[in-house]
Amino acid sequence: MEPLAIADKIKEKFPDEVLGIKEFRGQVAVTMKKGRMLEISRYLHDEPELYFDYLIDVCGVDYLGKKDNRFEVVYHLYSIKHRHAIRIKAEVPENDSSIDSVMPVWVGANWHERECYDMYGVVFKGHPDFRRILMPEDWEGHPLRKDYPLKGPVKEWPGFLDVLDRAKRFREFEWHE
Amino acid sequence: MEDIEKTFETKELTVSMGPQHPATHGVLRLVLNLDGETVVKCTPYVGYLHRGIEKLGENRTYFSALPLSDRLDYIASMNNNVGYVNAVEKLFGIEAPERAKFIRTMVAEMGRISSHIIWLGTHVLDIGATTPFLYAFREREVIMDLFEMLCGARLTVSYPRVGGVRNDISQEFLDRLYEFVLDFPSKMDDYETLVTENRIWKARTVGIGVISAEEAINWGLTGAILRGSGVDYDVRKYAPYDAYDKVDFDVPIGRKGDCYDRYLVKMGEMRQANRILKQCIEKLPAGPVMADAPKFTLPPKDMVLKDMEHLIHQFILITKGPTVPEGEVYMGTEVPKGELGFYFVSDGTGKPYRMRVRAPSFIHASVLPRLCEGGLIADVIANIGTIDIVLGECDR
Amino acid sequence: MNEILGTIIAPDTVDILIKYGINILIILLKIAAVIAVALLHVAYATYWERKVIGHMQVRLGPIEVGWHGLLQPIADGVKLFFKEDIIPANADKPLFYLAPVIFFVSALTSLAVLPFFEGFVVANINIGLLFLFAMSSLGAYGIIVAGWSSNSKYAFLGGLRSASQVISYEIAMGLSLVGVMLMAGSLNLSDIVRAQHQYPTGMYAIPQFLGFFVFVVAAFAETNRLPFDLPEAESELVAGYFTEYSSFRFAMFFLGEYTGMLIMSSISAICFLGGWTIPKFITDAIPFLLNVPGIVWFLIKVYAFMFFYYWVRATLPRYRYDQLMAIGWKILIPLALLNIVITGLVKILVKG
Amino acid sequence: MTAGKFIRTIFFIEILQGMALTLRTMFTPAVTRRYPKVKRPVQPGFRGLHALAKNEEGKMKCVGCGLCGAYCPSQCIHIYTTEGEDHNKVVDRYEVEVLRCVYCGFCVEACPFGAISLSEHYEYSGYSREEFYMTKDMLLANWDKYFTGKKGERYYKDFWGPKSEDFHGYEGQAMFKGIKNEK
Repeated sequence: MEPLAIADKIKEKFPDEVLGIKEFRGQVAVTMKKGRMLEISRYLHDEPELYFDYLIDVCGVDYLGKKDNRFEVVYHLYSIKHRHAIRIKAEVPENDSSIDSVMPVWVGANWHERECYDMYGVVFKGHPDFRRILMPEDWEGHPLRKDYPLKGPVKEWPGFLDVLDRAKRFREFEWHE
Repeated sequence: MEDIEKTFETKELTVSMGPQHPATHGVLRLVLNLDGETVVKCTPYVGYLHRGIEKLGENRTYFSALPLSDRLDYIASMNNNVGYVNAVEKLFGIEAPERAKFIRTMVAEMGRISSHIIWLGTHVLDIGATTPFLYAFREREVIMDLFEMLCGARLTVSYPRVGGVRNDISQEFLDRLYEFVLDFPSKMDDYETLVTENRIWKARTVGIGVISAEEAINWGLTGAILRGSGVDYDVRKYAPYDAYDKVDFDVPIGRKGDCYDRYLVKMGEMRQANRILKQCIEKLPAGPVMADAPKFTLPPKDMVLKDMEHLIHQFILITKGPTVPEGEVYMGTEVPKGELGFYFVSDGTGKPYRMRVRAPSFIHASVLPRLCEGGLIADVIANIGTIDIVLGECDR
Repeated sequence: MNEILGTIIAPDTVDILIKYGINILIILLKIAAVIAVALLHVAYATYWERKVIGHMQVRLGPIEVGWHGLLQPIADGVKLFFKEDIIPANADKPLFYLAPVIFFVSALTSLAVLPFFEGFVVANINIGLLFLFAMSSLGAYGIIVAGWSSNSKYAFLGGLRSASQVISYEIAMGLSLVGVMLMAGSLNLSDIVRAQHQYPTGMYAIPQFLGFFVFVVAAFAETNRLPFDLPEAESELVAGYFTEYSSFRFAMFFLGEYTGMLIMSSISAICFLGGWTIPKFITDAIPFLLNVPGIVWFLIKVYAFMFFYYWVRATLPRYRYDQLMAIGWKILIPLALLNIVITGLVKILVKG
Repeated sequence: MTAGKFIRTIFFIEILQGMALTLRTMFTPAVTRRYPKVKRPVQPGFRGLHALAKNEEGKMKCVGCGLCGAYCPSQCIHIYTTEGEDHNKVVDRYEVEVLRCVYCGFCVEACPFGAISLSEHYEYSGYSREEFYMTKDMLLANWDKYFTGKKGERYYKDFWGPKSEDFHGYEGQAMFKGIKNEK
């Protein structure tokens, strides 16, 4: 199916959810409300004409100061059977930054969602193993947010201070007592 | 039996495998809960190599961010470069000239061979055979030398450019590459003699880490793992980029989805890559290697000081970056590990507003618990080897 | 001397004492010679292994220290003995000290019963073969204790693997040698060699091919060599039971392991390949070979077997733990039993 | 199991084939390069240690435009300029943090004058980080060290224009010409 036809089909099915459809370089993005994301993804996966069995990627984008809803969670979908692709974007406001996890539909979303949380602080409801993935568990802040400084926070991470401290102690350590 | 179980209390043994471990290929850490030798639970921990490449990319121009892609999958940096420039070209709406496309295809397949060779060597080394590892490095050395001849660096090449390639190839490079291409199948036969039919190898890999086709797709696996399960999905065939639609090649497919099938698929891919290389050399057309798109590519060096317009372009493109139309683009390319995708959101400036790297190793590492649980410790090693992850790409 | 001693104790006793004294002195000299020569061989076995495997893997192997790296084993030894001896903080220290000693001593003790050439054996005992089994089983204690006392999970797993592996393959190896015992009618190793010399083919490897096969496989497993090197499977368990060892304690494990290889090669040379003799039909054809000393033939056989060890290591991958056990119990032991039955039947039929 | 397969299994045919291969390899020459003794010649255009080019009069070519610093992906080039007599730009300091450099060669591409170049030198070591903070003088000294003589000149020339120098004709381009000893 042509990408625009797919977008129309989605709009037909969920007229209230679709906020906009945009085409650029032959790729179509459908912007959604975040509320019924799980339902939509189940539809996209199960509808035989669409059959998006392969979730390429889930990622977040931070539109700080550019859009009303600060975050967007972007899903790239592909159907290996029909060889067509679509991009679904769910808008997530900053004050209620939670969205349904699509793990019941695509297991592969597992680490992508964890990473999205790690990097942007978007919470995925219903994720079975929800914690940080790339950053240390006790890290403060979400590094890919636009207001996060490029060279890292001023405050050192406690884990690093701990390592420094231990290195200092071991320097004084006598190996043969 | 029950009495015995009541008398002796058994406990699971928790072993932290990695980040420093000979078989975890970098800094992957697996926490294994063992019941005897059986793995009950396997939890991967990643992020030890997290360098924030996405954040760095958002703070550099589209041109300057290219060397960052070298550092994703540092074993096949050429393929990452090709993926990166293809995505950026798609965003810019420009196209590389024919000759550059062929050269890119050529070097990408060289990168594929060199990456698969390392995969073969380390995978077999993990299973215990040391010799194929060194044979494999003998051939990799040839490719590394060729890369050096091509662009002056062996590992982090940064060779392709947005709109073409950095420099034209030399005749010596082409001749030596062709010699390598003619010679390589016999080297492949050597590896296969040592490994493919070996009963110990088969005992270690047949039926290990089985994943069905539906499940593999659902997990989002790509590359040899997906094809080993019998799914005919290859970005080079499905959405051809560069010159892949002009060369003739097959996509090897497995059947059972176990370690052995994945091994066979990768070996087949190496032979196919060799075939593509041969065709690329023979069909290589004449012509420019950089696109004629002055707004998006650096002007030719010798014109910069002669021509005012070129000088202005040089300054603007380097300091501010190109003026990119607003929009967003996802472009996937087939790298040795799977599908490497770049997703760019452009806000009209010379720097990407969002640069997302869809790294195959990241997804492949997430499937490890699914493959390992219920098996033995030795199977964990076989599985890590077969999914062929590079932590630089996984952690970004 | 006799007179002076004779005034203190009876002259007969003096004679006896001197006789025993000389005997003990000879034995001590033999022991010294065997240990010195064996350890030198072990050191150069490592050099040879690295060289052979290096060339099989299109590299050079050791080449920098001395002419073609000939002094490499000595440099390694010096390095190992001068390295810092690190003991993990939570290790069980007495056992940690003891483990390499057990392993090394049990390996060296086995050398006592090996006849290197006609008449040269430190202890010519009647149960030579049994003694060898006993000693190699004792070596397993060294491994288990090392794995346990290191207080490390990798070492512990390696120790456990090794214990079960050595015990299982001990049985297969013992059974594989029963055929030899039946044919030779003795457990004394020198007698086995002599009996072999009388036999038409001159080597038991030919009539006992089944036993020889089982023995070779079991020997690989006993010495923890590829394809059965699971206790120290590098990619799984880092270094297995000696992960935590360093310095000369590590060197003792290392030497013990290579001594074990030397012993296994010697047993195969003695029990299956005719020891210091060569088959009669060869010497009949080329009488000149009778002048070659027996030790040369013995060493040639031992080194051929060692080369086989290296060769296999350069070629094969590693088995998995459960597969290893399955091979031991389901293939090797039945094969060895079959061999015993066939050997016994043939012997009864031929004699009867 | 067919008979052939059975025979292969009990006689270890595939293992024997492998062992034959390793034995055969034992008698082929090793491919090892004994590195500190035998050095591999680097290919022309190798991206090694930085050098600042001098012109024929022995003066630094750099005019301090700062393009290299702006283009550098690892941002390891620092240039400080002041206004000299008759309003010329004077490069006071030109510094490269070599330990941060990723040797992508982008600075060479950015420079309109060919003032910065990467040499063939790749073995450098030192005891402190300061030794690898290359100042202007050190970079100019590198030029004298690695770019003098015929080889250096040719190397510089090859490397200077990594882009296609000539847009007008493609006669000299590398093409497949067939190979004599095709198997």
